[in-house]
Amino acid sequence: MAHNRVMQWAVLARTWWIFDANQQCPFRSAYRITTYLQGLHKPVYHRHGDVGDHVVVFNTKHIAMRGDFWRTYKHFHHTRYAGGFSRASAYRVHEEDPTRILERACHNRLSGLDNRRTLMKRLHLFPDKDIPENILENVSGQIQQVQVVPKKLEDYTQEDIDSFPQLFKMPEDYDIDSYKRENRLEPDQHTSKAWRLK
Amino acid sequence: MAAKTCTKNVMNFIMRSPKFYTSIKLKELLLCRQLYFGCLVRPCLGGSSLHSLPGNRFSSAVVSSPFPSLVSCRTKSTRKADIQISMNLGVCGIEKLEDFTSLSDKSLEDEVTGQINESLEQGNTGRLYAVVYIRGIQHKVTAGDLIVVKYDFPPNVGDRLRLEKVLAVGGKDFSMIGQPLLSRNFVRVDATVVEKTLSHNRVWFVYQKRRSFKKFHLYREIFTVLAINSIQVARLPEQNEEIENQSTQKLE
Amino acid sequence: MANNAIPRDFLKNVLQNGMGRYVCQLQRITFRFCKSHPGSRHMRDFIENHLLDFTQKNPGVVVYLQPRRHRPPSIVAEFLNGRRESMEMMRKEPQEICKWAEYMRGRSGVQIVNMIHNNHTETPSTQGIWHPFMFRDSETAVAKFPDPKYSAVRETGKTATDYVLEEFNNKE
Amino acid sequence: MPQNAMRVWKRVLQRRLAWHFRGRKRNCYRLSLGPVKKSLRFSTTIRPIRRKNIYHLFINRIAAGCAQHGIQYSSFMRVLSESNIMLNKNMLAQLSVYEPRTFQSLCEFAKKRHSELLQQGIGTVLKPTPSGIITRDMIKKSV
Amino acid sequence: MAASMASKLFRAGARSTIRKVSLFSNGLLQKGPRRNYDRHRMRYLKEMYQKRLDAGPEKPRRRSEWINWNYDAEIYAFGQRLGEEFEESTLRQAFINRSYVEGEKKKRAELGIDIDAVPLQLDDNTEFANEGSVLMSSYLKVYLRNIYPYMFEEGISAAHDYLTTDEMLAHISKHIGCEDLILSEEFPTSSATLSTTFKAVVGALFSDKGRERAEQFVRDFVLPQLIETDINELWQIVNPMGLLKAVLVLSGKGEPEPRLLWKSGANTIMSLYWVGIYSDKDFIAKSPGETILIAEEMAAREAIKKIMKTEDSRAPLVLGAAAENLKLDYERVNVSAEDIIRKYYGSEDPQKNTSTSL
Repeated sequence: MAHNRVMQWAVLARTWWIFDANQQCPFRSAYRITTYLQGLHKPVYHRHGDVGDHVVVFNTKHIAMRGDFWRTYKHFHHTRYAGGFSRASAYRVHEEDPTRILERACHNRLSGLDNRRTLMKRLHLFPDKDIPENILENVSGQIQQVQVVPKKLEDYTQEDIDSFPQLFKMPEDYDIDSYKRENRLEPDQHTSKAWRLK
Repeated sequence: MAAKTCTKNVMNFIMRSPKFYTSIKLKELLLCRQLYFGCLVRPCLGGSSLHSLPGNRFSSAVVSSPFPSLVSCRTKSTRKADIQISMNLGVCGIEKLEDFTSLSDKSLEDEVTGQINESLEQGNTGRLYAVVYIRGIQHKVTAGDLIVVKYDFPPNVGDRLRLEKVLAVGGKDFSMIGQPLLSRNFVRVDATVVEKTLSHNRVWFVYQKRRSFKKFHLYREIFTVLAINSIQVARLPEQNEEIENQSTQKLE
Repeated sequence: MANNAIPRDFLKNVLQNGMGRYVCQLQRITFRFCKSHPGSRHMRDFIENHLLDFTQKNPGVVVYLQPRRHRPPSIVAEFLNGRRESMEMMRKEPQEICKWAEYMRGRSGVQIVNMIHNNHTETPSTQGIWHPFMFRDSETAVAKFPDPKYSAVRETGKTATDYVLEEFNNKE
Repeated sequence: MPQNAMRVWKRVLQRRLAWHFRGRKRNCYRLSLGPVKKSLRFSTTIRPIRRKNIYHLFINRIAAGCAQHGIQYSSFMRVLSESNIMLNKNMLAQLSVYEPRTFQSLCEFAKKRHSELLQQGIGTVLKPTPSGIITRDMIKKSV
Repeated sequence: MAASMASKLFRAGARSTIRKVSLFSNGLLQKGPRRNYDRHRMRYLKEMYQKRLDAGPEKPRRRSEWINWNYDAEIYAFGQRLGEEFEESTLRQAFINRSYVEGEKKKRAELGIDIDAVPLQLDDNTEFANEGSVLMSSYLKVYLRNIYPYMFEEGISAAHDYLTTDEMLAHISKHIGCEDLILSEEFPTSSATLSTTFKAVVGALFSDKGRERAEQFVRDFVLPQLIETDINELWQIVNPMGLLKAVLVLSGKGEPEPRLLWKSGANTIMSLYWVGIYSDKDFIAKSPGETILIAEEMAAREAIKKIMKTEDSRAPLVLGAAAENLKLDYERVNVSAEDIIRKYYGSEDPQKNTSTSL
């Protein structure tokens, strides 16, 4: 019987996965992460079979939101007391806790499951690259990212920029900095407070 | 009738985009892909649009859309599985076209049959399993198994049967899958009827409140227990051998 | 009945019956009836007409007749696994008594209970049961995670800049 | 038969159906009438639902097995039905768990065949409509 | 509702659709007598039931004490049921135990009948039992050696011992109907008498029908009991790695070298390790485990299974009709693990060797 015991241990083992959330949309990566948390990626899946895996997510600080979701995507909360309703847009929540957005996305996508709480315990979120050593040792596989990580301007080397084909030549005396506006750096000054809190 | 509606459905689907289907070559298809998706399918999570979602596995270098006919007759549960699991695990559509030449080349086929025959001769095929079809239900059986055939099943207790409808046979080295059945010259599944009894008392109770509507039945279903004795596979015909002058099969 | 109100058990086969050879599990059957009471008239009719065919067909089953005064007719079947089951034959025609005798012959004597599975196998898998590491390429075993090679989207497809660069290079 | 006997016997039967309930429903006859009806109704109405749930579980398991080999569930099922392989979902789910090598070979076959069908492109769909079928298009043309 | 249900049960007998046979009296209503329910009877029945409980469980009685019992018919049916034509006399003798014969002699002595004047023709089944057990154990070993040619002798004898324990043979004889037919003093019959009776039946068949038929009988009734168990579990290997090293080195291959293949959840309670065993760079076997040591030991067992060709995907036992044209080589002797270890580890005592290289 020892062989059966050991084989069962292997079949129903809880493996550890790691997911790089750098430049990834939190919502679509949440779909993928929750699939692994529930164990839907295993042929031995069953709702009450508790065959889900652990997922370690890092770089949650560098998630990318589409359009101006940072400003318009709201996290709603109600303390269930009168006047306890409050909302905060994504960038405020992100400043306060960089892992909150992805965690909440996964939590919502596990709605309706009675073992949601245990599944959420198996989600380990880290704002940036450094992950505690003992957790990193457990990892045995990597989940593929949801989106292509775009190449930033800094990533291009100088010759790439020079050798990139130009559609037209800029006149020598053209002053590039002129188009800059003064208040471009401050976040959403131009929107009224009321609209922001809508 | 179903076939009719299905084909009509297909026709409508195509008729709505006449421009697309005039003379088409692979290259052109590529360029007007946007047109294809734009006009045909609402940007919801419909079947074919599933493939057009950014970041999925479909690359524009490949003909991305499966047949519209497939799209129109995909059931809800299939679509749900596609979205819930296949797309979430990132296997939407096909990454790159696999080289399907191996499907039709004969030499590969002979090589496989040669290997199977060789392992049969040496007798190290090991334990075989089979998928058999009895009274409308498919069972996966190996030697030494018990299966239950529900409702009335003519054979009597103690009879030795040969299960004829075998859909697939497999072992640790090979698996043979019939389209839809495997020929009886090469596969033999033996079983004996071990028991013919009635099930326990099952309840059928229907009740509607305040409608004086109440029906109650207790019934017992007849079922038969089959014990699977053995699964045997015979030599497959090599390319050179003709099937007609097949020597007397040991399975006959 | 509701599932959790009644006992449930797996499908059983007495002494691997049928694997070696099939042995009829009905060991003994006793027909109890009253000689005079009208209630047993069907049983008496069965005994006169049909019992002999039953005994000829099943030499391995010992048949006893037990006349009892003023008692309802009934069948008692004793099986090889030692269990004994009785069944009342009140108001049953001879044909139906034949049917129930035949039913007792076909049974394996195991108590009839709700079946959990409708099949039973000692070796469910011939190729080895699936496990999480079965289809992973062995490179990932030695890889040091997190590794951008495994996390990047494999099939990205051509973006607009790729088209532009391609056209540009073709022109040169 | 005096009334009392039937009364006693009814309670014995009821007890058989309500022994596993919680609280007074288990002991008091009058209180257990409703729950017993409910439990018997449940055990009848659940049968089709259970079959549906199990059916979906099979689909999930097959999709998970296919995903491991890199093919989408719908393409896999389409190719199997196209090439006349009549293994039903129960069997495919069992193969994906208990006979992973067979399932792997099915997936590889499905990928190749699916690519072949794609490569054939839309040609097969443009075959002339089988006789005996009238489409709206034909009517429009004839008018 | 229960009333309607109850009444429905009474009328249920008549209606029976083709597929579904509606309830007959057997199911729900095992106990309720149908005809009369008057109040005093109910109280009377309760009273009797209580008395029965106070009196305690019934004394176990032999089946022959009931009225519907006929020994000749039972003996005849026993032979017919198993599909064997026994001689009436040899079969009767097979069921007579020595304790029964002594009991008869004692009774005659008490009654003052002179024993040698009126000879007691009863002779017991001991020599049948001996013949039967010899035939059975030899056939089992020969069968297992031919079916598993690469298995070590110890494994074969372990499987044979499992099949010929008293409990197993008692279980088999009980389920082919010997228990009621046994004539012996002690009741309820112990597993020893049951197993000797089974051996005696095999011996009787051997003397009636010859060796071939008796062997077929053993193959059809004793060997199928191996289906439930895993044959490798029957033989407890104390030091699998040591045995594996001996086997590999003697067969010319390199030493077994365990390698860690996969690792998951190393720092958690549910840690999983897959360890594979290689001998000069080619893979032999692998196995999972909770810790590296367990995985390595299980991998060694898997490797031995592979060498003995009794891994889980081995061919099933050839039983029943398929075994008719089975040709068994009776002189075949399998390799014994004992000699391998003695040869490899020299004179040192093999079991003590605990060197498990990691």
